[in-house]
Amino acid sequence: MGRLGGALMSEFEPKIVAFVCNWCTYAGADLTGTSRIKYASNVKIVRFPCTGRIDFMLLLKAFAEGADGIIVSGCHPNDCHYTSGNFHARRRWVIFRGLLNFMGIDVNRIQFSWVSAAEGAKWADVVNGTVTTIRELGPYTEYRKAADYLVQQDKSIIDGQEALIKSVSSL
Amino acid sequence: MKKCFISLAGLQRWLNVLIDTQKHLYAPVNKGAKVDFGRVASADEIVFDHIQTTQSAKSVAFPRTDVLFSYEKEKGKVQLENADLTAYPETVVFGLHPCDAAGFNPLGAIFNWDYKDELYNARMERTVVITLACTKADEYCFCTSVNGGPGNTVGSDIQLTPVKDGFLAEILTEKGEALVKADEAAFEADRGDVKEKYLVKLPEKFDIKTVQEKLQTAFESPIWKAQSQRCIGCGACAYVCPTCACFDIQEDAHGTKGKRLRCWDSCGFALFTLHTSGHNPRQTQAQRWRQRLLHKFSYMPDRLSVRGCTGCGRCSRACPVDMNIAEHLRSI
Amino acid sequence: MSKIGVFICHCGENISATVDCERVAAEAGKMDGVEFATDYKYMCSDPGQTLIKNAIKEKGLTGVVVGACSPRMHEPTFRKACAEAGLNPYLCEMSNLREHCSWVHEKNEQTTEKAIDLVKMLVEKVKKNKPLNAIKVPITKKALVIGGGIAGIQAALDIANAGQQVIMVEKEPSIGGHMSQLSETFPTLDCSQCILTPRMVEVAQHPNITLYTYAELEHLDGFIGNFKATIRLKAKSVDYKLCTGCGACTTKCPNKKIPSEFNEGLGMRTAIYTPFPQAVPNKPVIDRANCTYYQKGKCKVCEKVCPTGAIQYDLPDQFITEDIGAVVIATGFNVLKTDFFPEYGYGKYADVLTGLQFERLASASGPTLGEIRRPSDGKVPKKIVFIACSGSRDPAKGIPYCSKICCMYTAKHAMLYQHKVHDGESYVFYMDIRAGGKNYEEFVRRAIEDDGVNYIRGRVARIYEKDGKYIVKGADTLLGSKPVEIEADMVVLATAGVSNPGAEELAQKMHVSYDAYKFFAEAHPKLKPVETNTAGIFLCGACQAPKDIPETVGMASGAAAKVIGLFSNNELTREPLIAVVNRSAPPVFSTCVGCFMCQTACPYNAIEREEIKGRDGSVIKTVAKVNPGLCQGCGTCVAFCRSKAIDIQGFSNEQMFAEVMALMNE
Amino acid sequence: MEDVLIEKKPAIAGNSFSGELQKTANELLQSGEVELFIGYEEGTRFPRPCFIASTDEVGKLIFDDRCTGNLAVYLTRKDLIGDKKVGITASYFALRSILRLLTEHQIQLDKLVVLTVSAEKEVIRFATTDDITAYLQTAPIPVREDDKALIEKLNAMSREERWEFWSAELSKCFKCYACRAACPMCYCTKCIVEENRPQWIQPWASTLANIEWHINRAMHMTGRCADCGACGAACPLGLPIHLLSHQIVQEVTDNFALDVNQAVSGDNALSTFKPEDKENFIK
Amino acid sequence: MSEQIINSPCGVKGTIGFYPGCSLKGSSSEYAQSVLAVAKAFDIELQEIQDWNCCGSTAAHNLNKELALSLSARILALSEKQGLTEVVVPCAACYNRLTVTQHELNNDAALKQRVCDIIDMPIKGNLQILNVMQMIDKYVADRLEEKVTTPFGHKVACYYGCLLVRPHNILQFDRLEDPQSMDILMKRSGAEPIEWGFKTECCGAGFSVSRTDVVAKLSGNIVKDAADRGAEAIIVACPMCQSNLDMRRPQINEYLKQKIDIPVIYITQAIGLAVGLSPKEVGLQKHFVPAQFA
Repeated sequence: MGRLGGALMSEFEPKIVAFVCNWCTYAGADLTGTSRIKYASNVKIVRFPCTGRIDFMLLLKAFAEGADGIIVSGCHPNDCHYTSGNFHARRRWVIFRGLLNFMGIDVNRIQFSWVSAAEGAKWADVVNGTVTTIRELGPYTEYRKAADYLVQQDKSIIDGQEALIKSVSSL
Repeated sequence: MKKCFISLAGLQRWLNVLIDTQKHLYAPVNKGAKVDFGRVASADEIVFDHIQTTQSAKSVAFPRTDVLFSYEKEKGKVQLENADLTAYPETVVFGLHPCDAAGFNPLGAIFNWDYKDELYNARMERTVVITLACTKADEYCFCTSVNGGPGNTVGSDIQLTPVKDGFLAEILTEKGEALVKADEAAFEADRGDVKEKYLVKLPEKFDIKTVQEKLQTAFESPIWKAQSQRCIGCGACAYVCPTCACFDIQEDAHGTKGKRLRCWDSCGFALFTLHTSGHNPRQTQAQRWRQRLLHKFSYMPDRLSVRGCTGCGRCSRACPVDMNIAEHLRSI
Repeated sequence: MSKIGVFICHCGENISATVDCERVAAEAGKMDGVEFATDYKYMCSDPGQTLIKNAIKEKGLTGVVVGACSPRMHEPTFRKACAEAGLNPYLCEMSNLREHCSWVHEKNEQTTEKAIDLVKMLVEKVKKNKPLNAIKVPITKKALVIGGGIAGIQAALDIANAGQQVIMVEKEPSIGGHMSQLSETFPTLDCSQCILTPRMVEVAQHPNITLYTYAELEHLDGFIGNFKATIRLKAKSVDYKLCTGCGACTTKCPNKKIPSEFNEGLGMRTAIYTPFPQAVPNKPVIDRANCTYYQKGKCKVCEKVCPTGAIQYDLPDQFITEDIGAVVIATGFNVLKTDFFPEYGYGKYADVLTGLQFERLASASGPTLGEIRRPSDGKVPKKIVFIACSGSRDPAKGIPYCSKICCMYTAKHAMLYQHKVHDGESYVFYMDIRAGGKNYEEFVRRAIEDDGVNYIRGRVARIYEKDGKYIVKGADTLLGSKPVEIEADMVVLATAGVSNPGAEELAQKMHVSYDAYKFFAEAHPKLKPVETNTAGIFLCGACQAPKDIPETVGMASGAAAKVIGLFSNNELTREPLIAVVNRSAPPVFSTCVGCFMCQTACPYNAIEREEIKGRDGSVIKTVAKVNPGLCQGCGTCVAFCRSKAIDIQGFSNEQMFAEVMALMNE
Repeated sequence: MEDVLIEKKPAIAGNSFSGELQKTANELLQSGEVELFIGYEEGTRFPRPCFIASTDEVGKLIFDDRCTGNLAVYLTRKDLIGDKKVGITASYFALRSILRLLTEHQIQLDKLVVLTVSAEKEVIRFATTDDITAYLQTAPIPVREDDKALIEKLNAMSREERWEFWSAELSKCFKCYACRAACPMCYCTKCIVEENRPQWIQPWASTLANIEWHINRAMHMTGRCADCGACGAACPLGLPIHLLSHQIVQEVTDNFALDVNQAVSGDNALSTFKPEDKENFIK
Repeated sequence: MSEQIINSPCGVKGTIGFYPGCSLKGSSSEYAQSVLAVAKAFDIELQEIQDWNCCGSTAAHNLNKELALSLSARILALSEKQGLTEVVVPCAACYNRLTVTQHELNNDAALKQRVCDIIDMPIKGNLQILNVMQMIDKYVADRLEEKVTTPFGHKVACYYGCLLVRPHNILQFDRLEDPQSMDILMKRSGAEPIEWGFKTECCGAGFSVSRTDVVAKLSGNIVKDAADRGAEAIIVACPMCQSNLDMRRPQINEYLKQKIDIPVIYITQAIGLAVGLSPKEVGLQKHFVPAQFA
């Protein structure tokens, strides 16, 4: 536990965002808390009503804004508070993962899971497992590099990027 | 004006010297199946035998995305920082055709007609334009119909014409001369080549005077609707055009920090003129098509005394539905 | 410009033991748009709440973030406090610093940093929050009860006795359901008809109950408090206004050989019939499929004998539409027929019966007037075998569940048999005896000990007929799986309770969910047993799962209480955290393009079509519209909408976006 | 060397079977059954869309192998069509788009005469969506060989190489939205890229901003894409962006056991589900 | 490679495979004889699987699952190699083993791979495996009644045994209890099938040798019920059942303390007689309990 809490300074500390549904995984993470199960502090949870609500663009935004890994978690199949939001979400992720993989975006950085309100320990496992995976993969600079048009190395005139780099020095 | 001869090997040597002296050299290079401008690291990357690059060279002075200023907020106080114009690189753009060089004229007029656009001007000041006169053309080219031509030198600092065993070089401006000095030895004495002999013969496709006269009274004409039917309202024509200068202002905000950006826009987009109220003065594609033509061939000549078209034919090549501008102008 | 107040709770030491709360508050104070930030030992305590209320009033806060425990714990508390201070409650958000931070991490710098980030996320979110108002929905105070068995009867009477209007729809010509078919009831052995018929009559005579028999729900639209039900009144061919129920027609009808549904095929009825003598209403209908006149074009005996001219052959089905505020589903169940069991002869043996058929044999009103006789030859069976779990608890047969009532009624059947055939021998093959319930175990013991029923723990592998006897081959697992062979005169299968054939279709009509066995699904197995996932539609009785009479009645009263509770208000108040389709000025009206793909994504059928019309009444555009009564706020449509025309209040695109963007921004 | 030449690529005359089509269009216009006929005419280099409102113009109509542009894109253009009864010569892929537009309530079959010309040079008129579906199931699907080669190349790449490829390709995009304009499915009045509260997609042209746009475009095609390739064909920069929507088609058919024709004619692949859908990637 | 075509009715290589299995080559040769005779009578061309081996019978899978699967899998692989899509398997045990094996392999890719490695042959796993009733149903169909010249005018008890119908979810043949396919065929051949209770009861199977007393009891019950209900013959489609009910008749009679002489014949023998084949042609003389039908 000590290692997770006070990680070695030299070690890369991944930033992880968790997109979770209110009824299962958020409540499950609450249970992790009430059970005082310790896990890595790299993760920050965003609460949604349902996995069906989670827009795929938000995942990409998190990567662009500096996330190295993402967790998406909701109710187990047939347990959705809204009966079928997780089923719709599951289809969305199937397609989304397929597309990202085709484009060379690292789908291993997105961990999907079902964590019920009773699975406090599982939530800790999911977080710790994801932190380990992402730590091995390293920071997702590849994607962020594309996000920052100021340091793009593209040689095309049409970008005019080099000019931009120097034009704004302070940022 | 000074005329010289330069061999291909000499040209490449000279261009490499320019690269070595930290100038940013942009020239036509292969991009997949197409030829387009790109920054080159060595002169042998440059393509010479293309008819037309996909895009014009306008982005050298009017990039598709440009930072106007950056800002930072703290508790209601805002700090602004303008783009650092002095940081723009010394640039050489090579291998553009006369129609592209001619495009800087209307472009400059737009960016200076009331407010003097510092960004555009600063970039232009640092840019030397070396054109390649045309020995080939295709069915989309119509520079000769809009007072241009395959050897037109307007907007060029240096113009090269491919001749036997090398190029005829016309050094047209001081900027051009200064550039030659980087490796004067590469240039040889003029061999007396007759430029016109090498240029492509391109017949006029329409009479520009007649067209412009007709446009004066054509605002309510049904022709706009007829012509624009197949137009699908994308911005391809505007984005490849050497003279289109419409832009949009966007904000790249991240929390309390951000940048104000200028990005290309097109009058062909339905949302281009959409008001917040929901009203759109140009509701139909016909109105937007009319705007495009009238702007280039009527409003600009009237107000800025320049025409918004150099006959490069890019818009027609780029159009997914073959909106051939020369054909449309002829049919007015 | 936002003026956000941030309130960091120590939660005693629950948070402050690992998180530097003062620092979190100090950092929050520096955040853009934060007007006021502080920390306090117990924010949820009275002084803590007062602190928030005062800050709202004094600083003119436009939003509040409370960094404390889980919002699932105290969000209502703090929202209420904000409301009391005059701030719209939906402008208050909670940042979970306890369950998601202090309790799960060590005390160190990172944990405090995380707490600051968590607060920042919610600060950014709350800046985009909009004041929301609870949704009020009017309520039509009239309930629709579907099914006239004991469940429906109980629910209808309870609702009606509370002074509310009830419409009862029963598909058979009489109410009463399966309970009216039963002979005696366990564990008291009192006569089923005797306790049921008074209640049936009460339904018929109750001023608040409108009874439609021989009727089915055709269509249900709308939402809680505001349903519209279309009911098909099947043509009875008898004008009930004129019919006196004298019975002349049923006695004279020449077509007397139709298997009686009420008697489970063991007796016969006529083509014009009342299902049983105590039927309510006690007036006949013509079974057109079996009536000579309808089939062959002549007969009309009933018309000739009817003294009041009530027979009307040309009456068509009628449709009526009723405004309804709530629905109680009480459609009951059915039992498997004997032909489901290949090993027991695929239904070809006349004296292998279902439990329900045995009820009719044992019933005084049944085809044998209560004497146990073999349907094949009318002889009294001297040896009888009862097989419990016929189909139930048998995954191979597709019915893994326990039908719950069979153990008890099998004991009852055996007991009734022993009481009626004194020299008879009875055997019960069983897997386990499940006799949980008041006086239930005692009842089974009585059957075994007092009435001498032979209980054999084992399964019956096969029944075949030989010389007029049924050879029942099984095993006695308590005697080392010794093969047992009994030459029985009659076999009664306690066949599994299953859903009614039309249950799936009905569920789809009402948009309520159902389980793998087509039983209606309750909203929550523990805490919402009488609700469905569709607000305003309730469940009771065996349509949810097989259950016995007391449980059914209890559940029916529960459903009735829910309906009465709903009807106790004139309006329904709902959380406004629902989806909304945007509207804007003409000519766009809405960025919704009307593809209506969201309709298929919505689990609640909450998305309707709205025609936007010009002044001349012509339709300009058809766009989606969310019915606030039906929407439960899952937001699946929001993530699905390509043009972002639909958004969800409280978790809006802007809010979620701001939260994510803040999360990574240093 | 001295010869100056104007390069004009000759129009390659494909298998032209226009005569029958012109006859049919003529009849439709004459009888008043349609008021506007959407088809192809010869263009500068390739056939281009044309709109015929009177019988005088039907002689322009052609239909051959080169007519690959998806004309269904015009069916949602209210300024063009209004309340008119419209006839259309639909290519194989345009038929799929028409099915989808019908499913999405954007067009009505009673105001539309859908024609195609089969490989046997027959003009086929479709009366019902079932007819269209039946035709799609039996008619040969036009193949694009060069796409196949590129897809194979991409699939053989490592993840990193694919990223290099796509980020380099998409960095060129200047967001003229020709891909959107050419797509029959992109009929939104306000595209998500124009949505700025919140700013889902960075509206300027730069690598990530372009990637975001193309991911959205592809995702929004899920279960709707006719796989016609019009987006890629429209791109003035020649970026292979149609492979992204093609990949989506692939994902839908692979994962949800829907063939493309089923997918376009039914409820959306993302707004429906099966409880047994695959989830081997979910922990 | 020489083609081994045994008894191909028309002398032409058929497209339907034929797996006789060990019994039909030995103790139950009359079953093979009658199957081929009936096939010939209806112009069904059967092609024997080349180089076939034992299916593993009822014994192998009790000892070693992989061995049992591999034995049957080899037969499947050989059939596929021979280009067959259908195989007729008259023996109920063989039919059961081949079908179960194909099912198990198709439902477990890893297992399939392992077994393919063992037999060193690939398996596609889409072979149609037919028992005799299925073969007649599929290839004779309505021609049966047309061909019946001497209706088999006897009361018969159709006995299916265990292996033809179980496990039902895999074999998917007929009804699990009280199957009908033999009864229907016999009825169409002019016989009168009786209703009885022992259609799928166990005959004692492999206890034939080791526990003859058990066989005597189990088979005895079967024979007795058939006889009690007036059957004049027991119709079977399994060599094991046949031999237990027939060969063990002395022990059965001893157990029953009653002499029952009801014959036990294969369904193909009965049908063969009905379509005018001689008793010799269907090997009717080979049974222990004499089978003579006037």
